[in-house]
Amino acid sequence: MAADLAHLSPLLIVCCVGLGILLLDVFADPKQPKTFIGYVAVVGLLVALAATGWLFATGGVLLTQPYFAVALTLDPFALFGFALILVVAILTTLASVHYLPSQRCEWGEYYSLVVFASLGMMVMVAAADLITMFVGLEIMSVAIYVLAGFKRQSPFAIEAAMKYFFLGAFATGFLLYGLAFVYGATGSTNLNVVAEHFAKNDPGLYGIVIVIMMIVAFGFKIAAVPFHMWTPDVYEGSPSPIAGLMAGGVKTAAFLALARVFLTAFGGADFENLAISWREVFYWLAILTMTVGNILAVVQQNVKRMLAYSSISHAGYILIGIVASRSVDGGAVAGSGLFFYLLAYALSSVGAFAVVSMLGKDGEEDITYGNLAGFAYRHGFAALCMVIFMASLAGIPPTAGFLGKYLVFTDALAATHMNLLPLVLVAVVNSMIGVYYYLKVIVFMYMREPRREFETIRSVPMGIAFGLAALVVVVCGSFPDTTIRWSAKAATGNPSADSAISAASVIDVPAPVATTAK
Amino acid sequence: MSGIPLSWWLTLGTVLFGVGTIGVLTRRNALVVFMSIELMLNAVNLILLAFARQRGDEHGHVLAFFIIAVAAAEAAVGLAIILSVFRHKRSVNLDDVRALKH
Amino acid sequence: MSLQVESLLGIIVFLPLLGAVINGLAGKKLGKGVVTFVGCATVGVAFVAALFAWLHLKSGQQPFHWLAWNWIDAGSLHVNLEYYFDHLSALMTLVVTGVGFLIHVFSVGYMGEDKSYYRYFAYLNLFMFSMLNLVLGSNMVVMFLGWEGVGLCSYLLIGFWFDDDLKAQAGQKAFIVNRIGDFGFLIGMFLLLFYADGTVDYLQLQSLFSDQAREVGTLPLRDSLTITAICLCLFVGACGKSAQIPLYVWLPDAMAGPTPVSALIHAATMVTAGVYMITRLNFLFMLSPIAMATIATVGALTAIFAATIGIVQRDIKKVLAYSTVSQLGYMFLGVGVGAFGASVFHLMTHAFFKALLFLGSGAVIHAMHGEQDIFKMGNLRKLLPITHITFLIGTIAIAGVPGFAGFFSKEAILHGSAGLGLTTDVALTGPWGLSEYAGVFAGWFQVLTVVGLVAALCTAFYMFRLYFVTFWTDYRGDRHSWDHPHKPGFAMEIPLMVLAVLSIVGGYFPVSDWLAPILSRPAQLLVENHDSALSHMLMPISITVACIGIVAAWFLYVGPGRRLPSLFASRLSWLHTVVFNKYFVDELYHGMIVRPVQVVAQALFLVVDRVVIDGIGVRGAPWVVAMTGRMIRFVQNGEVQRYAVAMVVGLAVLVYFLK
Amino acid sequence: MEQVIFWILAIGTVASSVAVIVPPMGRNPVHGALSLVVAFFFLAGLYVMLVAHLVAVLQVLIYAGAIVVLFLFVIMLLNIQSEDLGHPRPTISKLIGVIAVGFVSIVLIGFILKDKGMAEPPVGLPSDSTFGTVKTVGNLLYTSYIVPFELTSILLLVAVIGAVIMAKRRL
Repeated sequence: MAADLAHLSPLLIVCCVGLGILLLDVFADPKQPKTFIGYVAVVGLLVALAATGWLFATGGVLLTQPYFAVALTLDPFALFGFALILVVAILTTLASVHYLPSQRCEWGEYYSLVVFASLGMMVMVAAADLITMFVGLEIMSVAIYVLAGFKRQSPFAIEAAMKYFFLGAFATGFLLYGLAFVYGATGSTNLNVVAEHFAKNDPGLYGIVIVIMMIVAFGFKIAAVPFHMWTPDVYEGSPSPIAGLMAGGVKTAAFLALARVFLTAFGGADFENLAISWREVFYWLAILTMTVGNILAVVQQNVKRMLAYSSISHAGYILIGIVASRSVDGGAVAGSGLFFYLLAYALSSVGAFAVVSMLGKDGEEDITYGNLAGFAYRHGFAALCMVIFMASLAGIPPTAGFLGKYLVFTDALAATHMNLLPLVLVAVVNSMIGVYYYLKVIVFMYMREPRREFETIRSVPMGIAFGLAALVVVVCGSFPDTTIRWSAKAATGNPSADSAISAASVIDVPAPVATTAK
Repeated sequence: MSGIPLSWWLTLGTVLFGVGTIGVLTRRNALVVFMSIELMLNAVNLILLAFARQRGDEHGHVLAFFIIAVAAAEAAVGLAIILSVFRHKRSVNLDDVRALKH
Repeated sequence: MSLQVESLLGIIVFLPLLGAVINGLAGKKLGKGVVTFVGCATVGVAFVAALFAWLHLKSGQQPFHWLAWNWIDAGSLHVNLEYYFDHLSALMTLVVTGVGFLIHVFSVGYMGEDKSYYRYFAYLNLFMFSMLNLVLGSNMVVMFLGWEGVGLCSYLLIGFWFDDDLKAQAGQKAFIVNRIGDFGFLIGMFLLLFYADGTVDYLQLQSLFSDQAREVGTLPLRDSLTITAICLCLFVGACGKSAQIPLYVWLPDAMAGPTPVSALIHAATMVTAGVYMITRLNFLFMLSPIAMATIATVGALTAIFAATIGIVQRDIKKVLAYSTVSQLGYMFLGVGVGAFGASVFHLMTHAFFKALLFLGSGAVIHAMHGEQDIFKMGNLRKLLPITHITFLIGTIAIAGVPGFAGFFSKEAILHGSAGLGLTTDVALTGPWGLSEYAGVFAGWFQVLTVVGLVAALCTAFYMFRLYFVTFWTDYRGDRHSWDHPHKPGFAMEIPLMVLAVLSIVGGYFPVSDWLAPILSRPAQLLVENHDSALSHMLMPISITVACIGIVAAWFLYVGPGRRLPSLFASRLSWLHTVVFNKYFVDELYHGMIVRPVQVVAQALFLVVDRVVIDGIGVRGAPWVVAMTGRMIRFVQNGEVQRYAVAMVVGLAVLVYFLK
Repeated sequence: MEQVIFWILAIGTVASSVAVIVPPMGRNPVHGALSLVVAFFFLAGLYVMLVAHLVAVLQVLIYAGAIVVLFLFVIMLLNIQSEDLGHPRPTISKLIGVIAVGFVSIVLIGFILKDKGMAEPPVGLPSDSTFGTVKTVGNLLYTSYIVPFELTSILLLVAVIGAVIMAKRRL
């Protein structure tokens, strides 16, 4: 039991940090700036990150307390996700501390919401049970709905919150419908039990309903076309650091949760014998997502919207990683490229949004390309970091984004269960198109004369945020061995495979109802 | 008390779900749209309970419990957001809130 | 030697990067002297290092590797940032750093007054770094890194003087066309990766494919088709970078950049990347006769096509640009017929004389206050004696006069092309073996050789036309420029002189023999079996051809022929209105030769160039953007319920397909 | 008998749900909210038929008692007149959406009715069964579902913070 608490420490620490800063805010002098709360949050998240690192070094842990074990899995897969989410949350917080006062929305609750959102994401990636995952997803979503509208004096922010909320709740409906059928088919929502059930029984009609509904629900969270339409509006209206959190954190969590659900629970052979397997659906979704995202990104005038569409197209590339992955006896759940790509993508987009945050001033944000003109002459360091992020998103070596693409594509080419060559070729075409609009940012920053005086937020922590992100992006791109090893570890080391049986015995699953398929 | 086959319940649940979905798609009033989302969640609850009854185990009840809890949480935030929208636009019509586009 | 010879490669590659970093980050504060020193010295030292490494190789040592760092070394995946110095990369490195250094020195004089002097040198050094990655990298990934890098740097440098829309459009065109090419390259690379099971290292690839080469005749059809597809995709990439039909269109437009940039990028280095890449992968290309024949054909067509266009250009840099395209066509003809050594030979000599010509033209433009129209110049030999002499040497070299560099290399290529036809005793047999390649396409290669000869005639003509109009006859420009020319300083003249010397002696370097070790067995066999009736007569024919071109140019622009226009004008006044001044020849030529060629060419290439590149690429991209914009306005109209409808429709489609 | 009750409740539920989205008396959201309460009560009845006593009670308490009251409260607070609501704007996109939903529902119902396993009536429960009582459900909640249960508390906390942030006039 005590060991379990130690093993759950990343989650517990994050939870305590969230509660702690909430209290801190209550007792803080309301007239003083709330910057220190942000720093406290950063320190707390760093402690959680350290705990995660310690657990990751031990190679993932098994929870001994059975009721914990059925709900959460702390395998390297989850711990990798923890680390990524925590880093994104830390960078978001750092980017926010001086952004909030400039936007006149500096309330201490912001930080606790960011921390709780991260907690929700962490629960999502660690969940061994769909209902745990669902509660985690709701914690994250509710926090993000509010954070999106945190600049509540701005009609755009409120609009973003409203759109995200309504569509998010709508998508939740589909998720729950699918979840109900998972329960109906298997009598449980535990992923391992579900996997075991479907290994023995034909998923049949249940399987089709489940897969469809899950794809809609997860498609919404990862912003896959055609469930993507909220993304640009919400990213544009939200505070820029929060847009970074959505692009980097929410999407990472959603992808890892998706990978876990589909590869663990629905990874069996029977699911591939459905009329069309979910892999094939993701295959086409990937093509659609990256193409539509890319083309629409080209026509954007607003940098935040461009980044939103770019994040959509990246969802398409990441889906390739999902399609290429395959679970082997509960062992390898995903190709390592998927993890590396998520890392590269998450850090690059958080960093890019952190740089964009600089451009906000006095409650206003108008971030068209034109307003970037000559940015490099005033803010050399920020511009340099932005170049690194753009290069990484575009997949130009030696950044992490290039390697991420390379690894995902090689994973896809090496996949034996499906011929993914056409998918890779489409992705290559798309990454060529992508270079255009990423380069546009660089051209405007470096090659155009500034149109106006820059009114930017000068903030050291913000600089640290994008500086750190840029550093990691470059280091991971130049010296990727360690990161690749971690990704491989996250992809393969899955101690929960052994606990599958124990989970089944704990939950006391009744015999499945006899259903005949079709 | 158990003569009704599962498929009837599921059909009823699916019809309710469809009604809720159509409400979300067609009504302009944000409050009514939100009510429609609540309908969708209730439809899911009905389906869950029907499955639970069929299997004779209570996991479905627990799941329904969680859904009710989540619905309550969403209701609080959602209504707060609608209030906020009303404060800005003096309207709760969804299609009046469309400044972010293209 | 106390210094490990391997680490020389590190110096060669990373010194220019260091220079770029120093100049790029601190150049503004360092002052011009330091910027100049850093910019030139880094490349100069790299050249010296390359020279040492070359001497090492020349003394009979084995080619060597230098591992910069283990980039990816995880599981089954090994990609290293590793450099490889063999005969081919040695030659390329020498050319790149040597010519590059001279151009750096020239730039000191040429760009002296530019306000972004430091930025220019930073870009130039960065370009050198990328180019050296391209030629020295020991695997496809490093080559790709360099490939993208030179593209990016060239975009930055073409756009260096982006002040008006026309130049911006040129940059955009270069960008889009290069994207098309890069796209082919990337696809080819991924296909290769797929086919070769993730192997990216050249040596490993070579051993992999030479296993198959042994049974080349019996290569299964599927593999044979795959290899052909890979080669053709890579060739599309080569076309983009090396400005071949139909992707040549960006190069003439790219002349918008500063002239030394044109000399460096658009003559000596980047545009040769395609030739280098194909030579580097000769073991692969030799497995696909179809791809080889395609390359040869495209090369020959490009050579003649660009040469005919070159004749009517008035802009001094445009003439040189089309001449570059045409000469690159020769190189592709060379690699297409398996004469890899000859191609690289021509690549090298071309780097010398074309860099010389570009720098010479730069000196002329500089002197003429930015005037680029050769018909507004004339008699410049009086003003610029050294430029004149060196320019003349370059012109002679490119025209193919015996004794000068261009003659030997062009000769080698045409010899390769002509000799391939009658090969019968090639050791490799079987369906689609080399003998079939030589046999089936024999007649075709003879045709291509003749095409090459005609192109050589055109080359001699338009180059001497350029030379005579610029340096002889009467001055026709504005007086101010004549009275106050910007005389080139030593920084500009010394590179010209060095390059002039190289343009003469460069032809005596036995490149084909030097490169023999890097060729795969089939390629060597092909080279050894060159012989045909045409190849015996080739030398006298091509000498004659060059002479005809030169004499014709002299006759029409300096000699008695130049009076023809006025003669006609006085007799036939109507003609005067059509052909005023000196345009007579151009018009005549235009009507009689260019028009027919262009009619054919346009029939052939209208579709590709205008529709595909201009239409879909340059003009189509904005159209697609506009259409997408209109569409997005309709779909993404801001209504949250429309977004929900999209989700539901997505759901319905899923249900439809999955039920 | 049982079937009669089922049909009454089912028709009642569907009718009152439809009344939420197509209110019989104009477009006043108050009527929608009242229809929603009715629908929830019918649903609670259905839950009782499914021997889900606890959930039925929660349904009435939380949904009808708390959530709909909250709705009504907001409607009153905003004091929206029905003329403020504007006229309904049927658009093509909405029509497409309705068609898509109809299609999906029909296919799903087709699935459900086709499946033979689902056509079986459920097994009878013993008369002394504790199925669906507070005790058994609570037992599960505090054992197998302890982690999500605890997490729900965080969720509610986040929702409270969020509601305050979004709705409070002065922070």
